[in-house]
Amino acid sequence: MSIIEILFFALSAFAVVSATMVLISKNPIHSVLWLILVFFAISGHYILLNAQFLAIVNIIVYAGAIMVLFLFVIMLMNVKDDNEPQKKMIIKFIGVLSGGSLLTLLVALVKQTTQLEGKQVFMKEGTIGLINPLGNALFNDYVLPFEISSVLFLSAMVGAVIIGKK
Amino acid sequence: MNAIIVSTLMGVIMMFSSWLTSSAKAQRNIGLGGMFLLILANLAHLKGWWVIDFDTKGMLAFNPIGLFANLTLFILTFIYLWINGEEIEKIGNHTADFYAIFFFILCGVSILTSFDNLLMLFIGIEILSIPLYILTGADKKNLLSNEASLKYFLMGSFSTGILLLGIAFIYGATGSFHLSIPIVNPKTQMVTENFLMSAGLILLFVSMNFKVSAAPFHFWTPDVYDGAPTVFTSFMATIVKAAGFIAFIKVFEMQRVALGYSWTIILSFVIVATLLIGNITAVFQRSVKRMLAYSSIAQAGFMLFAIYGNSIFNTEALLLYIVAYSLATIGLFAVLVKMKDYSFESFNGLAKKHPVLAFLTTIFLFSLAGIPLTAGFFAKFYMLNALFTANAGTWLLITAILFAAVSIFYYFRLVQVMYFTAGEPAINEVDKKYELKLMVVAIIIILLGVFPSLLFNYLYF
Amino acid sequence: MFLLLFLLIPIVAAFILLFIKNTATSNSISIGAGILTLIGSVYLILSNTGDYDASWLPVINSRFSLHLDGLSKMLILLTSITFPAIFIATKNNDISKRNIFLSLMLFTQAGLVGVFLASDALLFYFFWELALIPVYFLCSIWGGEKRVAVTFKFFLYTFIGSLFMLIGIIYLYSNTIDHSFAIASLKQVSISGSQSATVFALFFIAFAIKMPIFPLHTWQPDAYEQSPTAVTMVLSAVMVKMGLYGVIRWLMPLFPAAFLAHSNIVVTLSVIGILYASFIAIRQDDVKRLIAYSSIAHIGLMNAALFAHYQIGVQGALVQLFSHGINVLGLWIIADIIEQQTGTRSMKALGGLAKKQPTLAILLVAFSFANIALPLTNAFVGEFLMFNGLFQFNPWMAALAGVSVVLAAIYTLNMVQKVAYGEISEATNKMQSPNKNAQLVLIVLLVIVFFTGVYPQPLFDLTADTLTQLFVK
Amino acid sequence: MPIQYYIFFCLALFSIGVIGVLTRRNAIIVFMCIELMLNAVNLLLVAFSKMHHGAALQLSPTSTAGIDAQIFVFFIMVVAAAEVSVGLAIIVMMYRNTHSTDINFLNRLKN
Amino acid sequence: MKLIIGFIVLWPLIGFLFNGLGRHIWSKKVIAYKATGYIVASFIFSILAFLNVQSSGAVTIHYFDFINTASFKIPFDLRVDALSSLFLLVITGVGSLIHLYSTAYMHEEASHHYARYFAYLNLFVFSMLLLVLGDNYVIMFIGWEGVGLCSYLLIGYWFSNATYNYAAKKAFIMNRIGDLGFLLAIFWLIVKLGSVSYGTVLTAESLAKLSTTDITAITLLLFVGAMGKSAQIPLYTWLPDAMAGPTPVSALIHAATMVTAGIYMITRSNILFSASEFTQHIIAIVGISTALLSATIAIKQNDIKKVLAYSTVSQLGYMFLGLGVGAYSGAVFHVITHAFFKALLFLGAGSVIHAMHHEQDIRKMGGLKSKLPITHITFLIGCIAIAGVPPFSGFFSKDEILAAAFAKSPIYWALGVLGAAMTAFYMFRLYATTFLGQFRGTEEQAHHLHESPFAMTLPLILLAVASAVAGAIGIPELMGGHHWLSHQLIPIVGEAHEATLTHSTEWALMGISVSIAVIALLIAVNRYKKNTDGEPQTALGKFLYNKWYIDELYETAILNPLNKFAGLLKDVVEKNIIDGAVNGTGKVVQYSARKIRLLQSGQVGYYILFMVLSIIVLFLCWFNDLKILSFFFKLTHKL
Repeated sequence: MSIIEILFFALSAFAVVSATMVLISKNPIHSVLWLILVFFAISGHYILLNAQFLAIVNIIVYAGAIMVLFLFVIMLMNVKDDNEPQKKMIIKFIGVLSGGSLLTLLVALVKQTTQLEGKQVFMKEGTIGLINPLGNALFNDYVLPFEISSVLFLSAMVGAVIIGKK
Repeated sequence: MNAIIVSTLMGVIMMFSSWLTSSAKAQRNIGLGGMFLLILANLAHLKGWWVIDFDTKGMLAFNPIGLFANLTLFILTFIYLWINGEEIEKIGNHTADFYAIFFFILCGVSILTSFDNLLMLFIGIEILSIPLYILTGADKKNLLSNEASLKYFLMGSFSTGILLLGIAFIYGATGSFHLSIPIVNPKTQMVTENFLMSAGLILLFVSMNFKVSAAPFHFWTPDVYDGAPTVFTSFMATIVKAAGFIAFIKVFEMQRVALGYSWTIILSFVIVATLLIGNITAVFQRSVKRMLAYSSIAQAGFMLFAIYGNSIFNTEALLLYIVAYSLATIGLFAVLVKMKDYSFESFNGLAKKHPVLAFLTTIFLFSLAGIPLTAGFFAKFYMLNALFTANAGTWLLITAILFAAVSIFYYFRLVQVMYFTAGEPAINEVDKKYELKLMVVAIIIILLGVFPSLLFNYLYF
Repeated sequence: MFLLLFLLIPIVAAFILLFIKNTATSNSISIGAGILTLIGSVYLILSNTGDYDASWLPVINSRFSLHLDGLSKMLILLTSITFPAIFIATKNNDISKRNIFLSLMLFTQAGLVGVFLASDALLFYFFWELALIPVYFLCSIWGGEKRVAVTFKFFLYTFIGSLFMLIGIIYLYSNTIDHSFAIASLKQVSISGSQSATVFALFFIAFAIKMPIFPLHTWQPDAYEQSPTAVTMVLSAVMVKMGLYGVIRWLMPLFPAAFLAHSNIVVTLSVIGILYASFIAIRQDDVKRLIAYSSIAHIGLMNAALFAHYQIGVQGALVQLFSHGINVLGLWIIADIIEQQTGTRSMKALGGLAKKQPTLAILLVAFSFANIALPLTNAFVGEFLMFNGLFQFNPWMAALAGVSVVLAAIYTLNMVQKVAYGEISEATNKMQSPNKNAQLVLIVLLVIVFFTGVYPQPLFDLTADTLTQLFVK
Repeated sequence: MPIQYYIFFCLALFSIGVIGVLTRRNAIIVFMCIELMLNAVNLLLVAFSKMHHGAALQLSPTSTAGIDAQIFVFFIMVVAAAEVSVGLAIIVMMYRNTHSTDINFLNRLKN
Repeated sequence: MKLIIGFIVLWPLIGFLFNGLGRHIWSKKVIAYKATGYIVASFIFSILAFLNVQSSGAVTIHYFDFINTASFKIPFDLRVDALSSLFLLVITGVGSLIHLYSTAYMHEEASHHYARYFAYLNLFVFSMLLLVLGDNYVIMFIGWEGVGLCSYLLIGYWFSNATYNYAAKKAFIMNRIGDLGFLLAIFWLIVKLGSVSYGTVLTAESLAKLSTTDITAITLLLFVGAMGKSAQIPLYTWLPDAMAGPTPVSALIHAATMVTAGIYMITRSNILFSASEFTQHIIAIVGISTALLSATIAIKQNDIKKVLAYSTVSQLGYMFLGLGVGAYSGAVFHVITHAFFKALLFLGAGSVIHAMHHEQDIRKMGGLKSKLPITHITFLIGCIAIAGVPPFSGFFSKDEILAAAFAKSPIYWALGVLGAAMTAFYMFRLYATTFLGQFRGTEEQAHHLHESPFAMTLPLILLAVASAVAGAIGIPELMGGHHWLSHQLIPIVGEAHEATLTHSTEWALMGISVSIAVIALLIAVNRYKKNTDGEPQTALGKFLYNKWYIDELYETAILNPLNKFAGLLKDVVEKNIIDGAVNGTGKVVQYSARKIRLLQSGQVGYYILFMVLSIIVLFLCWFNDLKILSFFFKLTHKL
């Protein structure tokens, strides 16, 4: 059992656990914190996969920006853990059931996929995850989507203005 | 390329136009001018007069049909803005921003008509959706509007998640975001099945169905269409939906082969479900607006026929259907906007008070119902024909026409209310100019209803 | 080219009428248009005009092609007799927005003529619907108190039928070699037996609903009862003929095999329908419903004769298409006068017409006897031949259908007795001066009835070519 | 490390997200769960990219195959950011009017 | 010749048009003259035609093609031969007399009704002539239905009276039932022989083409037609009711001419009938039973016209007996003689009624002998003639039939004689109660009693003479005559064959029948000379008085059930089942609409749940596609 595998399983377990905590914790703020932990775990995976850039961006964007935003909003609404009413048990059950069955279905699929057998993920070596090649790719091949995503931001901005303005 | 660039620029200009002038009228005129420019630019690209040459590195691929789709959608948008200009201004004081958003959406549209890479599909869809969440919620003080936008947002982003999972699977199977034509095994005449690929495609299929509001992924449609400000509903139900369909057909006209036979089943399932839910539920609505929402679902069921086969004919059929359906819907919503409330009762005796308006409404309804002499008839006809060329089972056709018959129920209910029920219509004053605009739409519908080839002659340049 | 006139005259007149508020002028315009087409159709029969063909939808290769043969000529003549007759007879009925009413009627006329001329399947379907839609409005706006629901039922019923036909058309179209809707190339289509049976069924349902054939008939009595009589005249004099025309022009040539294969079922259905309708007619108290049911019986007989598919019977049906139109038109006009002047249609309330308005009573009796196919009236010729064909197909069927001859006598004479004879009822007493226009029309019709009854040869000669086309092996 | 492991792990995260969406009533939490789904996809994409990259390296040591997936992940983050900004704006607007973020509260529009 | 025959038919038609269209224009005088004149004209032409036949045999003349299609043709031909020329004479002759009679009898009618009456009468003669002259069954059928129409119109001539209308309707419908049989027979002929012309149908070779079943079926169907027209069991009940019409009408249509159409038709197609033993038996049985049944009924009737009506039915029965036993010429002979004396009797009755101010109940008459001498004498002659007392005409014709019947089977003969006896009885009961004894009517009736005008008495006298001497045309050999009539009819019916009987037997039969008849009439005369029978006491009496309750039987056994059935169809089947199914579909749609829309619960959670579930469903669909697919393909191939 190599160190990588240990790390992998540890991170995965950690991620899954904290993801579950996101669901089951009553207090929204706790959920947010748990989610941030999930993101850290995922970043860990990125590092394992030697996708350093993404790891950083994930920390910065998600854990740093997005989640903070969430926190702000939640706090601004000061949603207490008590004042969030719960769904009926049966609904929850059905939800879990269907989610689980979706999972099993997809897993079964993947298991049956002959093409994936013996495919290995190329851990910790490989340079594509570093900033330099990514930058090249982004500004050569992917410059168009890069530009166009600005449109997305513009519209989001306008939207935020429309919605947010009193 | 022209369309994308011009629309983006126009969007930006509109954003700032509220600094240049505060008069909504001026902003609207700028917007209309921009639309005109956009149409011209796209036409230039279509005819090859003047093309901004840009190496998209295989992100986009422009083909005549896509450009023609652009053209039609732009023209529809132009008509839409031309008719609903004043109404848009009545919602908040964001005219310029709304126009900006329209242009951004059109940018998304022109991406969706020409994407050649799943990344672009994803971005295009997002550019299309995110502004819509905003438009839906544009009527900030109105709880229904809020509710609609929140519902739309949650479900929309959920379907985005599904879409991404699908794309991930496809990537896992093929190692590229470029949708290549699946390799058919010459012996079995079938694609060697890759479950990962198929799963990805199905997930993609699901999210596309969500975008075009096909059952059983339609649930957002009635609520959102109902809650959103009526003007924007009309835009969502027509241009956006159409763009979704074009993307849909672009993805699957090649990839369906990868799914083998099961493709037929899955699609039939969706088609029947859509026709059933759309038509049956529309029968028993109190609000015309909601009825139209369901009818738009039903119409989507018909449009899905185009996905069934993969002949060039289908795309044409789809385009004709889009035009017919969008024109009629824009017209109907334009009438609806003028009503004080959207219940059927409010249309009582409209024929007495506004004969012309009632007559136009009747034409729109006939077109939706697919009565001959209106564009809707040929739209349906071409769709059925497309289904035949894809040699689908007769049972599917018969189901289709039975539901078409059901649709008569609710479309004619409105006609009956307008013509045969006495009463005072709850309608705001409608000026001649407005009626004239609608009449133009009606005339186009009739014209296409007698000579649908008018539209198609442009496809064979 | 000349054929286009029959479409253009009514349409143009209809458009003009939309802008004319004055009742008198709109009357004269409509009548003028009607007479014009009548003259035209007479000329059409005497001369031999060719077909008309123009490009329509190049994309799907559907052409605007009109084909003219004896049958079309006869039915166009019938149409062009019917409409002016109606316009003149119902001239003085008080109808709100008369100009709109008339223009819709003229649109219907155009649609009907189109149906009888079109030789391109898609065009046929087009006119088929075009004829239906104005009627929807006519009935729902100017009809009786249950009009909206009833008319909607009628519309939906026929519309579903025609949708089935549309499927059939597309089915054939997609199997044609040269991808065309022309009847000629549809004939070439080669599809398996079961398929052709399906398509046959698709077409037949449309026609059966239109005729109507038992058990698809329930829209008809209600529609006849509820719609304004002028429209009812169109419906039963000409419109039901669309179904039979469809059978002759499309069903017979396109699916010869399936046609014969199903003749047993269809004939049985028709005969059941004949008896069924006749029995119900016996118990009717409402004049209009009575005529409606009797018309179902007659149509059923024609359909049976067509599907029995013996030359003699088909010949009879061809003639009967015309004769039945004339007779039933006469009956409706009389029924209309009575309703207009007495304000009731219930036979219980009527009576003594012969005392109050002898002329009308005589006309009523005459048309009633034409309705029960008394010899030397036009209906006799047709029914005689049709029964003949049916008898060759299956004597028992003929015998069963023949019972309707007696039943027809029963209900028709019931009507005559209750309406015309007996003492003057107070409803009848309300009648004022006889309606001269209507009586003039009726007399003209009566002349046609007896002329074609005594000397039907012209009709035979007219439809000879159609018959030979149908039975050429 | 076999790819299946990654796939299963990501699918697990994804499904947890789905379950969250299905079971929670607080709009914000629901939205967070959606974000969780997106992250699962991200990780899956990266895993795939590394898989393909590894396969490509066998053939040519200089290949950059699989980089597009990482770019894609980058774009997903971009879009997610935009979505969050809009989404939170909408939720806030909602909260302004109803003083609640309970999605079960959204039932004026129905049937 | 073409013109002559054409005009025989055309004159009455012209008369019809003239009176029908000009009914408001002309004065009664003009109408009367014209109407009668046209018939007389056609009578004269008929004589010409008759003479022509005598001199140069039968002629068939083609006028135009009634129906001429690719598959077959029906020419409009008229044929004058021995048979039709005889009928021509009877129809036009009796017809013109009755027209003459009517001019006076109907004189109280308003002028346009007067015109209407004569128009109908002329139309009737027209159709009757068409029936007789037609050269094929279709034209016969045209006339056949035409006379039915006229009888309908004339029975319901006083249209404001509901019961009269009912009688008219009954007559027409019962005739229609018969006509249906006739029609089917025609179709059968067309199918088998491809033609309906006598020239081709009634020949040995076409007979050879037909199987026995064909012949039996055809003849039976034809006989059904005859039943309707000639009022045989079971379709006879209309005739007594038909007396609702004016008396001359009863005389012309319901005694002399129309009702004999059946006999004409069967005689005309005797070749077919002779070929089918079975049918002949049926005819004979039906004929004789009708004769007896109606005779018994006639005994107890008190309405003068009803008695005559039932006697007509009974006499028709005799004729059919004759046909059944193959004595065609005898039947025709009886038709002719019967035409004379029955017309005479009816007209006599008419003049009585006319004198009694439309009183028809014989119990209120009596002792009219002195008041109405001419009527009385002529009526008496009529009675004697019908009773079959030599040497009056009835004797010869009836006797010929009876002889033939005996030759066939003695039972027929015995029953026939019984019937003859009854005939004699009820006729003289009628005579006695009407003319003998003393007057039982009201005072003012008695006061107004007077002999009818000349226009009415003249026909009586002429007919009386005719019925007295008409027997001359058929005096059998054994009386030294040479039976002119049967020689006449040889071209139609072939050699008459009652030569099977020896002269002695014939004499014996004759003697028996005559004596029985005479006895019967004597009994009747002195029983009813003084008194009349009031309401019948005996059960049998009631039974007969109520006409064997046949009408009631039909009412309960046929009419009511049919009515109920129709009602069932109208109110249950149509409303609930068929239309119910149609509306049901609509209801189903609306119901499911109401249910399905609840799916749209408004809860995002549910929506997303549904989405997830349907994703799973899609995956499942796709997993085992092959199963589902095969199912769908089956479906597809079915359709």
